[in-house]
Amino acid sequence: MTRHITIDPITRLEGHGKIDVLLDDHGNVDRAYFQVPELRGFERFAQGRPAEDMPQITSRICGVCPMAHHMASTRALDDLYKVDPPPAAHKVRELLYTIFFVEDHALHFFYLGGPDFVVGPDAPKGERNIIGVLGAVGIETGKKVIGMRRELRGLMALAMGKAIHPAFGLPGGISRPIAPEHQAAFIDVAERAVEFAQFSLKVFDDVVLANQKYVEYITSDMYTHRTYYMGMVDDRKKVNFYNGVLRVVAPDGREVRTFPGSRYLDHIAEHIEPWSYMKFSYLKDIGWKGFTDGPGSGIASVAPLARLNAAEGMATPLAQAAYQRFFDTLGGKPVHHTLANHWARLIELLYAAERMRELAGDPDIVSTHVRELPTNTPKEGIGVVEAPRGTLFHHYTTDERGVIETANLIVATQNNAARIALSVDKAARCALSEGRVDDGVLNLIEMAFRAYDPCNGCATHTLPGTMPLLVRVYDRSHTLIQEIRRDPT
Amino acid sequence: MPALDSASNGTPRIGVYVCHCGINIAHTVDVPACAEFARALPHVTVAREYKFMCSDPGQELIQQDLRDGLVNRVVVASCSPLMHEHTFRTATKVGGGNPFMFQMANIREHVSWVTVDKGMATDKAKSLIAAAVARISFHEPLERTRVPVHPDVMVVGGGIAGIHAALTMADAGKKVYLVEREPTIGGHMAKFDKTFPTLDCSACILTPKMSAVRSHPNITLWSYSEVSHVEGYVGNFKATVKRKPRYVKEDQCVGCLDCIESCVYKVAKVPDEFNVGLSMRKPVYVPFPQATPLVAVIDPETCIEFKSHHCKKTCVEACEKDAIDFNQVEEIHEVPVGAIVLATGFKTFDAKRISRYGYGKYPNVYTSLEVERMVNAAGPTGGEVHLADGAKPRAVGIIHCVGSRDVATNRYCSKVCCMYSLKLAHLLKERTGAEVYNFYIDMRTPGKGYEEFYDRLLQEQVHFIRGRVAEVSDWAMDDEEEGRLILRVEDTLIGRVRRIPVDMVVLSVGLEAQPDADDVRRLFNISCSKEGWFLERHPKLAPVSTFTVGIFLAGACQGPKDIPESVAQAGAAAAEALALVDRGHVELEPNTAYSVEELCSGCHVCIALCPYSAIAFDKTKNASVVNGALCKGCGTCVAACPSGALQQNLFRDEQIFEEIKGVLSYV
Amino acid sequence: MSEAKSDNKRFEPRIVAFFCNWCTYTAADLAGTARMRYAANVRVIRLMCSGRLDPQFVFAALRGGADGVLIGGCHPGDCHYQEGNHKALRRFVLMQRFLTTMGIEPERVRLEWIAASEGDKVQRVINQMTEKVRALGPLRLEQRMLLHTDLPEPLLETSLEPALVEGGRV
Amino acid sequence: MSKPKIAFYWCASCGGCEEAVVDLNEAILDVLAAVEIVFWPVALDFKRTDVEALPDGSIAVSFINGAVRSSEQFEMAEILRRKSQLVVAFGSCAHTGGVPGLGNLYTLDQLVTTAYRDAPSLQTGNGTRPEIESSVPGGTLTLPELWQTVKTLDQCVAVDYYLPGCPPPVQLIVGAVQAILKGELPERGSTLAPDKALCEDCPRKESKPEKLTVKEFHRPHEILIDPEQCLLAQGLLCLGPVTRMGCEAACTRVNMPCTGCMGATSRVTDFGAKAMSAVASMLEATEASDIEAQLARIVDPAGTFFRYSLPASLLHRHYRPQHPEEVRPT
Repeated sequence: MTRHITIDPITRLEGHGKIDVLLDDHGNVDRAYFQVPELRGFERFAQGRPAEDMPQITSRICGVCPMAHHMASTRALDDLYKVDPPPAAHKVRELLYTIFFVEDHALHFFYLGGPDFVVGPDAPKGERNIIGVLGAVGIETGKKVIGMRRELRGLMALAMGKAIHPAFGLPGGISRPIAPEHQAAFIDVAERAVEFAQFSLKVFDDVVLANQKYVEYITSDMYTHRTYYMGMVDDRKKVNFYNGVLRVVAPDGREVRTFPGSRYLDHIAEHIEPWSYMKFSYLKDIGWKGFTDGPGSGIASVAPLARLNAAEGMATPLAQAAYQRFFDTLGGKPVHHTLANHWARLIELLYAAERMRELAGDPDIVSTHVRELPTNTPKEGIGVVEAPRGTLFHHYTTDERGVIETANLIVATQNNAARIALSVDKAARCALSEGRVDDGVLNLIEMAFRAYDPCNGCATHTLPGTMPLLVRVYDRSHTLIQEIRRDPT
Repeated sequence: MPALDSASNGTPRIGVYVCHCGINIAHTVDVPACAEFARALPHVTVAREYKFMCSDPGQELIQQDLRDGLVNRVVVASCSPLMHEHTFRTATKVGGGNPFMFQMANIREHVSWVTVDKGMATDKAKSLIAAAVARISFHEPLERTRVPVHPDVMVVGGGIAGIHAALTMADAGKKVYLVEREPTIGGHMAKFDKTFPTLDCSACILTPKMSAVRSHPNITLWSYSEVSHVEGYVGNFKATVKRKPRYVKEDQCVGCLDCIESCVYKVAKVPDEFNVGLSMRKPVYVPFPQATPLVAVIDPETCIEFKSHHCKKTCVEACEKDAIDFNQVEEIHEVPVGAIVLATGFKTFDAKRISRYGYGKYPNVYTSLEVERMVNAAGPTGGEVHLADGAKPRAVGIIHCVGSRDVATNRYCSKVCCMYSLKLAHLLKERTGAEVYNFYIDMRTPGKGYEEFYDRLLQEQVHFIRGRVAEVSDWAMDDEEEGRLILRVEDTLIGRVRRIPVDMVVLSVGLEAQPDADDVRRLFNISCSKEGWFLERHPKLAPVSTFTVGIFLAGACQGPKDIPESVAQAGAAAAEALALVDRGHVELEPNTAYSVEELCSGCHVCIALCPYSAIAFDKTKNASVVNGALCKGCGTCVAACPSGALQQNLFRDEQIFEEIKGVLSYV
Repeated sequence: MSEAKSDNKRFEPRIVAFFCNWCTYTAADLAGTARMRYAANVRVIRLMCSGRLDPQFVFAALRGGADGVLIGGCHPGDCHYQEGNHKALRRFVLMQRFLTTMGIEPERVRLEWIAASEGDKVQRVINQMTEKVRALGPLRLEQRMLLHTDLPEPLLETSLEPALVEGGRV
Repeated sequence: MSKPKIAFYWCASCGGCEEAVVDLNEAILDVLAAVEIVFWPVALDFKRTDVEALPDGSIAVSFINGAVRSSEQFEMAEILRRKSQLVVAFGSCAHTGGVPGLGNLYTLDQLVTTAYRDAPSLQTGNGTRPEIESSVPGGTLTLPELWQTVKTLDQCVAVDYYLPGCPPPVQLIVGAVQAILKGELPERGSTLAPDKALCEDCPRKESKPEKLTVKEFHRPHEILIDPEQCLLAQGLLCLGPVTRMGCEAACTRVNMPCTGCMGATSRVTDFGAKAMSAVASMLEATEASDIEAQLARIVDPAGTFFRYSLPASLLHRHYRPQHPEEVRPT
């Protein structure tokens, strides 16, 4: 008999996702589908808006990573007006961007992804949340996490007006320099951010790596895919979030291409499935070969694990050491284990903190020369940055007044969408058999999903929302024979 | 602000009173149906219909309902608020209500008079009633603010109308500023010889009034002056007057005219404006012997001293009073006045505009005004009427309606031409014995003794030919016509075209608004009719008032008038102005803007918008504040106020929103 | 029952007018005194000055069921309050650009300078506008907002765009 | 007595409002101590069934963020309305439609076409689009139906209070929660923020000229912006005068014009209409041609004045022109 399982939504995830699992007559998984159910159409209603408003408009695509969109958009404006911001402006932007990374990666580890490990995948679901984490790591640690986040976001608000939906990016620079009297605060917080990053890595060591069962999860085939990996690297091929070229490595780890973001259309294409509003990115020249991995498939992955795989190392000492240990532990590059993303994320957290410390101390940070006025007539601009969840592209064309005519946005989770779909399908196949369905099993599938920290809010520029998680098992005559509810989370 | 209610006025009890206005409304609007409709509207406790709401019994209906406590808000559906709003507000007040708990629905001017279809007219009337009812629930009691009125008044224009108005008010003990742009007062009337129909001498009746003005202790006469700016509002205008330099000290000159005698110009070479160019004057001159003030003027355009600075200045030597002052400069006077009477008069039609009558082409074609001067004993010819070559005319043709009743020039009738043409016909015949032909379209002689005058002319054997003259030419067809002017005309009484040879043609030019009437109108912030005449507040009921309270109209600036009418209207204007300033105060409409200070963020958007600088930012209150006395209630600042902190009495946002809902609540 | 109403094929537009007290409202009175006949579709709301006109009033009228809005003020230079009409013009120009963006035909919202003496212009403008709006057809803003999910997209729209069937959802 | 029950829910939002709640930081621990959260999808695993099981009106307050664009969101909003004594519209999207509300400038079909047909990164020739129902081997997959236009929360269910902002400022959230706990709420329908415009709070207020007029409009990228002077006085389109205060002038503090996310004060019906009225009034030009020229420098009235409030505007959405032949009697 045929069964149709719907897992909706996947919990503790920014934005809304939905999984449909089709079982064959024996109750084994025929195919699991990862769906994103909504659309907002930013690309369309961007049309007619003045380009300089895009950093603030597109940040509304996602309130979790507004900074990533704000920054990609601002970079696109630099390119649109062909104006190069003063060095100080670049540094301030990168400083705030690294602060955002520290804050965002921490949020995921402690609030969203973390619970799977810190509290445990098969812990009672009522505890698999931030409060559970606080329970596990102790309220003091919890306060430390919260306090760190508060300070980081305080600095963002100080420099950008608001941490959520900032207002400071302009073509050719930023709206206001950092006041000299504030630099001390940046330096001070940066110092503690580095400690905090190391502390987080230690939590991961103690709670996850020290636990053989978790390590098996991480390395198990259930959570493994051999795909291409893409990430931004600086001129020394080290991971960079704000500025650099895109590097792609093959499943066997060799570099297959390196290109500037402005050439993305030559290398990246999108595929549409009728059953999801999410578009699936893939490597253009290899082409779309369906939901399958390996060197023959154009599916490429982004986000922390992909960035580490795609780079030759980290640009800061402590992060570089952690980077080494990561690959040594997991058997060399590239690492194909999806759950390793959690660890990779913490290594990036450390890098971001260290980079933040470098920039915070830089005298240029308080320079008042933070803007070049655009003089060229705008026509087309492309901006690319690494968002916490992967590579993010903003591409605008405008009329001579700088009013948007077309906008194309490819966001991190879209670049990961195909591999996420693979992971979900595989996890479902392994987790479900003979139609045995329970909450623990469902969470195993969700873990495959959460590891990417996917933000579907971004992915389809969708309106995140939730629907009840409902698992219904029907017989041929479509009469319900089994139902498991789990309501919106 | 109270939304629905204010302490003094419990929940709304609305009385709706629909007026038939005789049949003016009732013949197209189903009045009973409107009352029925109104009765069903929310908060309406009384809905009545009545033949004439503005009549006493009509107003009594309202007052009684108010007294009986049946209603506390009043809606009258009748004519335009510009017509009777005041009437009904007063009625509401008399009935014990607040005059501003009243709203009017204009179902006459805006409905019954402009709509053909009864059904649609009724629907429209209902929606206007619905709007008034919807809005009035949001009215609150208001008080008119009283501001003191400045007792002094100003009259602009020193023609007979201005003179009469000035004298009337001065005699009433008011200080009057009389401003005249010419060097002398007197206007057109001073140019006339006789006046119709009595044929008494113009000068004889005018000059006493002119000297009365000159000598009146309450009148400040500013001749050769113009009003350049007016600001303020009813009771409190501030008028700026520019006094052009006449280069003769007014207080020194005794009018001996020695300066003119002794002018280096032995003969006059400058065309004389007063004699409409029929004679010459010198650079230093007085317009005419009875000029008031009798003070010489030097015309810098033609005076040698001004041109070359090398004049012997014989005039200066001649003047014992040392009155002549070549360095005189323009003076500016700024005076506060409570009311202003405009009596700026008219201009005559430019006969050149109708080329077929040959004015300016044939020397013996004259305008009526030129002939007025010619027949005037004090005129350029000493009352002698002769042709360009000095000969006496044997026949004269007077063409009526030149520049009047003519789609090509002015559609309107200039009203005075028929009568003055008769007068000129009489005078010409008297002075020359010539045959006089009047060419008219219709003879219009209503008025006391006018028709009789017409009869008299008929008996005097003056010829009357009904028909508009086609052309005046010197193209002779026979010896009789040789060397004369031939008028070709269709005599519509006998129905054939005639050629009438004459020696002199008089063009009875019509009256037109002053060329600068439009500037003057803006200066005093009033309106003009299509033809350019100043617009009265109401053609019948407020003929000397304007839409700007405190500005009144006298004489021909409001439309063509003869002397008796101008004088009568001047008296009326004077009376209205006196009534205003004598009261000592005016009550201002309360429809002013106000600031809800606790809502104002101090954005300063409103301040620059106010044309009257009525808004200022008050640092202590930390809000923009409106000065109610300066605010004239345009509401521009209210529309602009970005946080809705500014509102306008009687035009608050919610009141207008309700009115919008109302007009859209179609039946 | 009027002829116009009995003829149910004919669409009678609803037009709300905002006239300034000193020029246009007076002109409308003059048109009345002169018994000039014109279309009954326009309902006049009196403001002291066109400068009082807040674009909110125009939107409220359209939202409330008006098919058109007519604004009347004094000719430039004639404003009883010096330059209220300039301010009205500035607001009007900006508002028109927005309305166009919103797909509302510019002919539906009209600004006219009408002097106190121009009763005939009141007649002409109102007749013209009534015909123009009649030709454009009903606006029916409220119905086309689909504020209530069960409200079907008006036929008017589906006839333009197939995508809009089924209770305003795709 | 038991703690008051609180629910948080997101309809069509970007997640920023959720982050804003997380930004309460330590304070959230106090809130957690004072109330019982019965529902908060993004952070806690409580269930819809739990909510449905509650008696009607048993939730003290539901904070709902995000606009409404699908029937699912509408359903959930209705359930929470039924279960709650108070519903608070949380953030710009629930309050006035928010940035996604700009979608109302286009039809849903246009939004879809642009994303799934016109994007340059799509491989050509593939006519595939997301479908409400699509059959795949072994079954049928469904996607939710989207509404034609973005709705504000109060266009779908009755709303008791509004917490404005994109996202709502933390201090206002704290204030609201405290007001609720102390039972010191203002009149129903109120917006839980000061009822004055932003200028009141703006550090540049003192720099305003007595008579504030604009000779020429500028866009932020066109000029070097003086960090002290009133932005309007510099010709920048700052909407502070129209916008409700409460954000502590976040944007003008960093030298950028206010874009109006807090919405209007209680006396204004249509934010954008009022904004246009104020801005146009400030212009110095009096000649028609100058007026046109200056206003042409405001390149995008819709996006500028209705950035966050198009669905709440009296006009709500884009209307395609009608054609005479479509006219039928009303």
